[in-house]
Amino acid sequence: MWKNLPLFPERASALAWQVDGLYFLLIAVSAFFTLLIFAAIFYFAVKYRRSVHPHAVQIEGSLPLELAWTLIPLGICMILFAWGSLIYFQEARPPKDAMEVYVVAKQWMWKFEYEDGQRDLNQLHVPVGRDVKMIMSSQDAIHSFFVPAFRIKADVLPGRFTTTWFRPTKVGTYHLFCSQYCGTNHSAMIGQVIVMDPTDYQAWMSGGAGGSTGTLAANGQQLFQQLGCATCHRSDTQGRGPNLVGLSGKPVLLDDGRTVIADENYIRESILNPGAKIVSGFKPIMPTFQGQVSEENLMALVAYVKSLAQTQPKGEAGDGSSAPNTSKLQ
Amino acid sequence: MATSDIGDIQVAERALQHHFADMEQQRDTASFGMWMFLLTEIMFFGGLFCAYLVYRASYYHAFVEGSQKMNITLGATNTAVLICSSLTMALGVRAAQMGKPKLMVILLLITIVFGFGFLGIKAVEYHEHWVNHEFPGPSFHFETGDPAHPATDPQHTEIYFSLYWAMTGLHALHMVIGIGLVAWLVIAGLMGAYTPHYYNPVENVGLYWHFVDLVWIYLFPMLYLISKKHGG
Amino acid sequence: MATAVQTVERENYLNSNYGIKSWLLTTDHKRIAVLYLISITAMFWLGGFFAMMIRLELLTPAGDLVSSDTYNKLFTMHGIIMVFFFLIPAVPAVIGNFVVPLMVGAKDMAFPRVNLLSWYLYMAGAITALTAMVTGGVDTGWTFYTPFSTTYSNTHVIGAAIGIFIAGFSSILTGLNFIVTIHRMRAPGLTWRRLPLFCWSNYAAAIIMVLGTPVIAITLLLVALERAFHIGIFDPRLGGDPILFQHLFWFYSHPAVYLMILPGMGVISEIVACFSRKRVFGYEFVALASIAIAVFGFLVWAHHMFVAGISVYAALVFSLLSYLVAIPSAVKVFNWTATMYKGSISYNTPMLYAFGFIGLFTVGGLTGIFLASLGIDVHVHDTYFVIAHFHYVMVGGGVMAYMAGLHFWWPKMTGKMYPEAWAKLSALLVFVGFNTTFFPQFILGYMGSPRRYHAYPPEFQVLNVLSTAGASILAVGYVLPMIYFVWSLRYGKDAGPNPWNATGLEWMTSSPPPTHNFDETPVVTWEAYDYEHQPQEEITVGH
Amino acid sequence: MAEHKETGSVGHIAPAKLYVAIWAILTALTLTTVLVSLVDIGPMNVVVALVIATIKGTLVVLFFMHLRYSPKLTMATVVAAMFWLFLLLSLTMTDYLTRAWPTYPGH
Ligand code: HEA
Ligand code: HEA
Ligand code: HEC
Ligand code: CUA
Ligand SMILES: [Cu+2]
Repeated sequence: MWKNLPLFPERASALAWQVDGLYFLLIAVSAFFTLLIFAAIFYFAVKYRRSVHPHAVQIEGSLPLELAWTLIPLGICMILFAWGSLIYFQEARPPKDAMEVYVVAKQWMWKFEYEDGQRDLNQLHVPVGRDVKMIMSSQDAIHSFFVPAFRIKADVLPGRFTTTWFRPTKVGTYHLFCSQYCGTNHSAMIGQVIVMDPTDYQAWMSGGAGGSTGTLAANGQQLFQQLGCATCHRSDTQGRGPNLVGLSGKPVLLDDGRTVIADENYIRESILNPGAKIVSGFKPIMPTFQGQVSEENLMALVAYVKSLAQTQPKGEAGDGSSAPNTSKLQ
Repeated sequence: MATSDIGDIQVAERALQHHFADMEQQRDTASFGMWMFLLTEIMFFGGLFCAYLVYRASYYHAFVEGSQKMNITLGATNTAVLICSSLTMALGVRAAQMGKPKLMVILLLITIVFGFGFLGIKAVEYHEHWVNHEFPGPSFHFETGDPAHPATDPQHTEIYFSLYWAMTGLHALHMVIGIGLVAWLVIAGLMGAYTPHYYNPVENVGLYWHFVDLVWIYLFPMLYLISKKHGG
Repeated sequence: MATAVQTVERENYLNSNYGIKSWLLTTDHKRIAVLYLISITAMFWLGGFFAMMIRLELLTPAGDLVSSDTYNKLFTMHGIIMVFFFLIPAVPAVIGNFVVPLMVGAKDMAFPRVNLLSWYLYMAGAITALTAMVTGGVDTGWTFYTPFSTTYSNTHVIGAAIGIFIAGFSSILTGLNFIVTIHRMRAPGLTWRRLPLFCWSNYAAAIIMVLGTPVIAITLLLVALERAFHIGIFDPRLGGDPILFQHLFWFYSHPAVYLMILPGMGVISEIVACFSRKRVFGYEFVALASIAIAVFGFLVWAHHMFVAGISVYAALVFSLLSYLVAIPSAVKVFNWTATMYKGSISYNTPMLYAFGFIGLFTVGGLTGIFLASLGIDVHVHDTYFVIAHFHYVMVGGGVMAYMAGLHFWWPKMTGKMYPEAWAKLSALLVFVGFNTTFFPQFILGYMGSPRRYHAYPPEFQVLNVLSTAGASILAVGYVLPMIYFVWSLRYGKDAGPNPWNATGLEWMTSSPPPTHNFDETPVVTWEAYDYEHQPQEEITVGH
Repeated sequence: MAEHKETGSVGHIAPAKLYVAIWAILTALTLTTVLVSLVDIGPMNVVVALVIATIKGTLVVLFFMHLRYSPKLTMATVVAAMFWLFLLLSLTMTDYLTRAWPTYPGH
């Protein structure tokens, strides 16, 4: 019977311990206050019951007490707030050299695309010990990427990218849930995260699982030519548009004086809504590609533009080699 | 509390509802209730203002392009019409306070005329937008005004027009209701329902009317006067 | 006990007039309260029925009892009915409507006809929403998230949205009436500092009704327009932002959760004072805490959106503010507990429910603290942990308080006592059933069991079975009062004007009160909860 | 009744001349705002337009709607409305305005 009754989720990511730690603290705080209140009520209710204590003693209140039970919970709350926020910041901050997986969510399935061009449906394969960053968007309603064993969750939105990341620490197969209600088969929009030994992972990768068609960035490069991006964005300074080499991750100065970081969402927005943020020194002439590129193609384009940030752009080399930092396993 | 002894006391007493102690309590209560109601109205429009703010910040250029389809002359005229109607309304309330029911009725009738004037001009504008396919939905069509600025997405201008129609439409609906209320005052006024001791309904409808004017005072610059310079 | 023999039946609001018309056209706040009582009870049963269907489906991991579409409609309708048509109006529109004018010593609400209009709007909204449900249902969840609700759902979203829109105006007008009544209709001498805490908390709730409800009204209207005309305000394909909908929705719906709990907290203050025979400890702090909750409650809405893709910095701000709003609730809990210190406590049913409320609200509130913590919420958002949290506050808090208030003021409303022993039994059943139903859900939630799932992985089954079993006990606990309340109308003992020997103006008139409430306008010269000067001997019931 | 001191709070009768004067100012301001919008003064356009609208609104509320002569409670209602509208707008914008902020320095 107890085998069928697990009471605590598995812990399979670097972050899980931190979340659980805060959780235990919260349980302790809650247990303390709950017991305090329960005990006090029980004690008063028995001690001062009408039959033994027929005449109430009128007590108006007490400022010191009011202050105490305002300030003490407040103090506790601030500690909880600080700790919770620290964890959240870690979750919101993917490490720079993380391996990237692009995710398209749609009713009611998960599509994964790895940097090397593999594709997978409802199954995410990742090597143990490696930082993995998910770059996600939805084709229809809002979905949510939830892996309890990793203690992470992020909504997957239509019309823009959201990201999350994790570092699996334990080989195994874990639940992947869609946790944002998305219609009829919301509860069937589940999958698995398969955490593998690095060697198994390599084997799986080269096994051509899912049918690879060149790396994502290489696909993106093709699109870049087809869609005519290359007419304006050239790898010198002569183009009508800015040179995209080295763009990803760098701050960009806009013509209204603001500076933004060129992350996935910025690149995405530059393609779909180029008028929103105009690069300083350029004219707003780039046409919008809204409605002309599918979610998958968009991801390929973004992956390509991002790959240009490497000194030796992968896409241009066209070698389709796996990510450059596979060796950096922790 | 002693009620005053002036002549119209009977009308006043008939109007006093059973659960109030006196006319003064009733009047204060009615007025406070009306202000509370206007407060909810502000939050009601507030949701739209919020959407407007968010999208204007994101799609400024598209909003500029949309706003250039507005007929500023008609918009400004309408603003003036509403201000005039507010004046006659205020004077109408004043007439009621001073016990001049005939004057009140005349002023309220003028207010109604202004109200219809506003709606008429608005209808002309709506018609113009309608034939130009500037109504959100499948039939929406919008050419970016400046070929040198293809970056603005007509779809975002559609959002502008959605907000335009939603906000002005809701405002126009309030105008229609307002005209109905004023008409009711006119009829009741002709039947001598209001005296200097009892004119809460006039006061409250007045408040409502001015509030509708107030909303327009903001809508006008927000929707019509975003920027004349192309591409801001 | 038998002293309260009434020889001649006094005229009261119930027997002053008979006939359907005298009820449907009444402007008497007491009769309107009764109208609400009947309609809201019906809604609770309907919502409860849907809840039982949910629980039955979840008995097994496979989705075998109903189809997934049906299940989705079930929890949507359960949520919509329970929130908009049961709990939001429950305490204010039934109990508040009945007692607030009595408590302030007024003959009626400030706007009696508006009060009746509120009820009609409520009915119109309820019927519209129910029609949408009967003719096909809605499957968006009570939260109506876009773009699912605007584009992908092909159920009767517009009908449900319009229903809530209409009921929203009922809520707005009720709130407006409370605020104006409490400001303008108080009896001579009844200063703010002498006002019963139930009035304070209804006042605070009314602030939320008046300021928040219009925003949800316009938001749902936009959803309806979007579905009807594809105007694109929330449509990502046009560049609209689905998260904007969430902002506007929660701007109302977070304060709305306090709207559901605040009046209940007022009930608890009255009851704890009465059955401890003491002035509420720290009266001013409890009163101000209500206002603080209402105001701060407006500053925390995005804590429902921590993983929705909002800015990390905004999330920080909202998390911090969520902690702040917990403090006034803590102040209340501590003050109620302190009120019992050196009191003279009796265990009548209302008090039992009050005990239950304080305990369960504490658990529910403290788990709210878990959710307000960013790091934890990422994991438990949209899992059964959240379900458990809000059932603890809404059922363990809100419904408990409603039941407490109903038992407390039942003698005033009907002039009859309910059977105490049965009532205690049902209170016990509710407490046990409730915890069995919802405590396992905390564990489920932390395990990662997502909400709104029609089928779930088999390892979650044992806890789900436990939960369903608890729900059955809970159902019995709720059916019993229904039976004995009706029974008491005929066979109950006469209550007399003040069966609890409580302070408060509502107890100074006969039960049931006459149509005009008081024979002469009372003049108040004493503080609220003046139990010191309330004679002890007159207690007629209880022990 | 607790708050019944301000006798004649609603009953104040303002001179007709005042109303006409307000009307004249409002009309003039409408003209001004249109004219200003025709010149390009960059971001100041919005500011000017909103300032003018706010002046106009204030005049309407204070005089046409008699707020100046109304009880404090009424003023509190107006202030509350403004304040809550501000909350709605500003807290929503905390999200939109900081979305593009980097999550840590030197990204
Ligand atoms: C009556 C209704 C009610 C009430 C009163 C509350 C009260 C609180 N709620 Fe809850 N909540 C809901 C109803 C309610 N909630 C609903 C319906 C949802 C989900 C909606 C949906 O998604 O469908 C929800 C969801 C919800 C979330 C979002 C979860 C998610 O979706 O990821 C959060 C996050 O912060 C939250 C927080 C809080 C907090 C901090 C309080 C605080 O006000 C609690 C304060 C009370 C206490 C803290 C207890 C008493 C204090 C003490 C005994 C002293 C000791 C205290 C300390 C040391 C702090 N709630
Ligand atoms: C006031 C609010 C309120 C109340 C009182 C309740 C009461 C109950 N709720 Fe509900 N609940 C919500 C508000 C509320 N709920 C909301 C807002 C949601 C989210 C919806 C969404 O996701 O959109 C939700 C969701 C929700 C779920 C999650 C569904 C899912 O996510 O998949 C569950 C599952 O257990 C549940 C169970 C219950 C139970 C067992 C009760 C019990 O307390 C009910 C007990 C009452 C009765 C049983 C009625 C009286 C008895 C009878 C009529 C007897 C005859 C009937 C039978 C025995 C069949 N509720
Ligand atoms: C008509 C010329 C033109 C075409 C075609 C074009 N662009 Fe651009 N692009 C520009 C200009 C000009 C800018 C700078 C102004 C701006 O931000 O809009 C720009 C900016 C960008 C930026 C932001 C660069 C930075 O430095 O911040 C990205 C990314 C981008 N384009 C990608 C693309 C992609 C991908 C395509 C093809 C799908 C494309 N562009 C097609 C002209 C063009
Ligand atoms: Cu996808 Cu839920
Ligand atoms: Cu909340």
